[in-house]
Amino acid sequence: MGTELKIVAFCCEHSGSLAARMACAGESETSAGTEIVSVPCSGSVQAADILKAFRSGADGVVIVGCHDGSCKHLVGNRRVQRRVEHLAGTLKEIGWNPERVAFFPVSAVEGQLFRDRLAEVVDRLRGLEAGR
Amino acid sequence: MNDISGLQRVLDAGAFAVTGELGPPKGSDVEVVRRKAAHLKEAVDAVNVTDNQTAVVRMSSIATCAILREMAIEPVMQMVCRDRNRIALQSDLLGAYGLGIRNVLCLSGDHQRFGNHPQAKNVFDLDSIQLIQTIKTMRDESKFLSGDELEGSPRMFIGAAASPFSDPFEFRVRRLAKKVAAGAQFIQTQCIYDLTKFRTWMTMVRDLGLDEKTHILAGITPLKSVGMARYMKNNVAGVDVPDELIERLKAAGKKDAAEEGIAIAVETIQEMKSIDGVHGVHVMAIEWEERVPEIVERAGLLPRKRVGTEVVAGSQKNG
Amino acid sequence: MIVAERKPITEIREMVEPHESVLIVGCGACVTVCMAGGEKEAELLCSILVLAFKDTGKQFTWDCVERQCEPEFVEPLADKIQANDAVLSMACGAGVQTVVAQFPSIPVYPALNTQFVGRPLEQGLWAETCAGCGNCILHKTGGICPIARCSKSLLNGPCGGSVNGRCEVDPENVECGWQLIYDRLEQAGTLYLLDEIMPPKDWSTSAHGGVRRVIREDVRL
Amino acid sequence: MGHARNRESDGTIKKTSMSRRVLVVGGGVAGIEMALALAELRCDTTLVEQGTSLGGNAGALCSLYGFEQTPEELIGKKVATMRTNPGIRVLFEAAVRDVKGDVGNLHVRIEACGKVHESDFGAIVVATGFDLATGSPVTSGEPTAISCSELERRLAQLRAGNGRGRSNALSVPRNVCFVVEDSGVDSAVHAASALKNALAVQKLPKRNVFLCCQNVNVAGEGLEALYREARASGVVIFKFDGDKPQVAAADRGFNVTVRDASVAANDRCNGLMDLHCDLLVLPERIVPGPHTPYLQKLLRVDVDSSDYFQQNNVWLRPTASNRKGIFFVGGCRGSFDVCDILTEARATALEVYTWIGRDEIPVSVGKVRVDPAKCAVCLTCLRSCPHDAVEIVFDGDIGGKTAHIVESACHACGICVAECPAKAIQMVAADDLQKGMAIKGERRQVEQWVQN
Repeated sequence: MGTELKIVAFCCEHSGSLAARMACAGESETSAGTEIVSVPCSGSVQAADILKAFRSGADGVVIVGCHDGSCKHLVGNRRVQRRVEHLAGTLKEIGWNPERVAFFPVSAVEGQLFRDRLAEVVDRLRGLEAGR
Repeated sequence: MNDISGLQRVLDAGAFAVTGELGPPKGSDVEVVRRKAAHLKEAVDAVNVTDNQTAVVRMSSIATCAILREMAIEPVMQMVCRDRNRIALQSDLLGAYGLGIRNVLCLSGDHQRFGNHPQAKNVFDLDSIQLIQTIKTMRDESKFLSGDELEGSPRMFIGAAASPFSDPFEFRVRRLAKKVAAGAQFIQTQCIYDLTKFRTWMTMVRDLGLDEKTHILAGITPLKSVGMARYMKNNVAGVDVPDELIERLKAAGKKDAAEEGIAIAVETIQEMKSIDGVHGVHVMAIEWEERVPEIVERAGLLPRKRVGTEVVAGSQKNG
Repeated sequence: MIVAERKPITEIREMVEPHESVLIVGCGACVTVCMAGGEKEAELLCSILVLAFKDTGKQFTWDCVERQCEPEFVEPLADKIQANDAVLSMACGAGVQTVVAQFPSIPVYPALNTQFVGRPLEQGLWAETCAGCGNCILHKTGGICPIARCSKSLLNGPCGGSVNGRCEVDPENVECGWQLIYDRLEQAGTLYLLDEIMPPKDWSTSAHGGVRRVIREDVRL
Repeated sequence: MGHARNRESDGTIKKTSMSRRVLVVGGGVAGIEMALALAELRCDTTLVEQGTSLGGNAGALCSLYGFEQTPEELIGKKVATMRTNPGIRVLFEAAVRDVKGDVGNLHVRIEACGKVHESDFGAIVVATGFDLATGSPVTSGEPTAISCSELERRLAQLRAGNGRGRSNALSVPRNVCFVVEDSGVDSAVHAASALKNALAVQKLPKRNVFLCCQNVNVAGEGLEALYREARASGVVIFKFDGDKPQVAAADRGFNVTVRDASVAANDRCNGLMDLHCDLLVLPERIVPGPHTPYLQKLLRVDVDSSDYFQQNNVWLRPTASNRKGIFFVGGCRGSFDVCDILTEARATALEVYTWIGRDEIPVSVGKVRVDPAKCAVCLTCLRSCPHDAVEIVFDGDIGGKTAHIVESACHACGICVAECPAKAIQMVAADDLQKGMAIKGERRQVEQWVQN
């Protein structure tokens, strides 16, 4: 394992944040190096927020929202996925790997899923780091 | 040099006209023109020369027409509005007349998106109807579009195109009426495969009395294969190939599909002869000019007679 | 309104490459509404360029003015602009040139491609609806402009490329303008308007007539 | 319309008046029950019905699974009670044309028999029901299969004519076969309908009834008993798996070939059964009501992937929508049987009563703020707000129009903040607290989000 990667996770307070809390309850190492930022809805995360995270040194940014059809604000998770896709394209344009930003859905009780998906992202980013 | 168009003489004499089509080469090889033209020479009354069709750059229509004149073939010069403004159109028209070209077919022109220079800036200063009107004014009133007097007016036989099966269907005949009112003396239609629908359209044409004001030449394009039939049906706007024709080509098998296509073209021409108001056919055998004499012959339209070659210069008869 | 779109980052990158400090200037008018160059986009582009030129020491900052096509709105930025090596304007072409006119010694680059005068068909989809020909004929064509909405700007009805209400140039995305005109006039019972031949258009009032100006003597100071 | 502007961001609770009137949209069994329950709770209720009579889908049936009474009796009784209740106003041939206004005071324009009625309502209950779509015919030409509704009509006629006469015997002939394919979420309702009707036909003299089904969903209360009763009274039930029964038109009827899975498994044979029937019955598909898209747009609510209201989103309690004061009951949310709908309507009535019984609506003030000086009035927020909490108003300070957050409707989700191209909308709480809150065992401030 190389140097620790810094991940910023913008989490919907109705799903991602609670799942994250669950994931962290057992062991704190899993998410070491992961900054969890709770937001009122994944749809409130702007491209600018994600870029700010990168500017302050994040290696990867994940947005964690509700499953499709379960957004408390109906469309927030769908909106942010569009935004993430678009931003990934822009990152590609500046020569970054678009996989540095990703969206994944969890429900409030899926702590394990949160951990697994986050681990996948970290693994992918490790691969990228090696290639850089 | 005759002052009157040979094609006009054929049509005005009431004969069933046959015209052919020639696509100029994508280069300066004049032999290509001569070879294609030689196939058509004895089979048709006039040869239509395309003007950078589908917006692919080719030898200019005006120059190719001049080459046909050298071969004693009556040319029909196509003029599209896509590439020239009113200054160039009028200028080229005068030049064409000076070179002995007597027939002009006015078209809007395919959009450059379909061609080999999609980055080009299009012009469309005039549309086809305005071009017809402009040429008519030059001929009949001896005036430019600007109102300035001409020194010698071009006695052009003016043609236009009609796409009977494009949309809105009900407007197609009205648009034809506009072209006729603007001065179109002959009309070449888009390729016809659906005879039932074409008959309906011709009824609408006759109802407006347009068949008496203009000469309608039905477009005939022999199908070479099932693939071509499908392509025409699905990709060419305003062309509808009925399924039973596609079935006929399929039934003929891969080897004989081309022959079946020729047979269909022959039958279609024969049908056309029986439709009231159709004054001829325009055979567009795309890269298949060598088969035109056979088609025309089998349709019972050979030999072509040269009508009134000794018409005195100055005797004018405009439709 | 004027509809614009941001240039590809690679192109913007090449433009600003030679400069050490660049001020990105957004515009609060049309390009904010069409989401190409408002405050949000200016901030975003700034962040993207910071990341793109990470560890090069280049400085990127951003600001936004009310309407970049008016010198009075640009003026307050004078100090900021002068303190930078170059300006990256996120306004339409008119806005870019206002900044250019005001700051002769500073290179000003366009970050947007100005597209057309149009309107939103839905959120995130804009379409050209006016060609700015300087001689409006909408009253004759059922309120639908054949110059902007027919691919060939025909004035006397649809060409043969009109099928099922779509334009053959791009059937998936573009409606046949003439079909729209036809339907509209048919509904109004004024189809006879189409029987009249519309004469060649006087294009001298359009961009083809040379650089245009509008002068209102009564409001001049 | 004046707007109280709260510039303070103190998270206080704002007092808003509340209209005590309730609007019920749709005069089917859900709407009727809703109106009755509300009237019992002494709520002033208006019911709008698009047609000229009440009863909806259930009213067209000839029997109701789970009820002794016929629908006619059941609904007739309820309608009679409604008539005598002065608290209920019914508008026929009516449609909701416009919904405006604030939470607690939704201003609704109703068109009924050409007349326009405008009132403020504290709550709107949508009970527009589902629709029945007849499937495409299994065989071309004659004879054709009939739907369950058609069968019910014929059974009703039979009952009216005491089951005698030649035409009656023809309308429900001797051998009747039902084919019920698995229909996912609607299967319980389909199974109830098929079992109920199969039993009804079986009870007629000298009838043979076959029921071919993919999955008898007996999940509903009493369905298991119904299934047993049908079997016991002589209905022959075949259960097929993947292979759909083959239906072919035959001499005055149909030949149905069905592969019974259990027969195939037990007897080690192919399990193929050939049946002949005189009449083939196929249940209709249940689909969202025809007005769903219209109401969705008008009320600015979401529909699920199968185009019903409310279903599947865990955040929407069964009948309370994301818009405060707007509720959905009955078939407009999916396929439910009449028992469930009546229970649901009663429960929702209580919820509505509680809602309009408030003197004040808790509204956190100033969570989301628009800077009118920055607002380009581009309408992006208006279009993208999922809660219809944005309006365009005149702002005296800037002397022009600006977007304005309707605080009572706002859920502070921050979507408009993210969408605004002029950065004119700020989440006050987010800037100060929320976005800076990190959870990871302990809560701590992440400075960089607030800075820059």
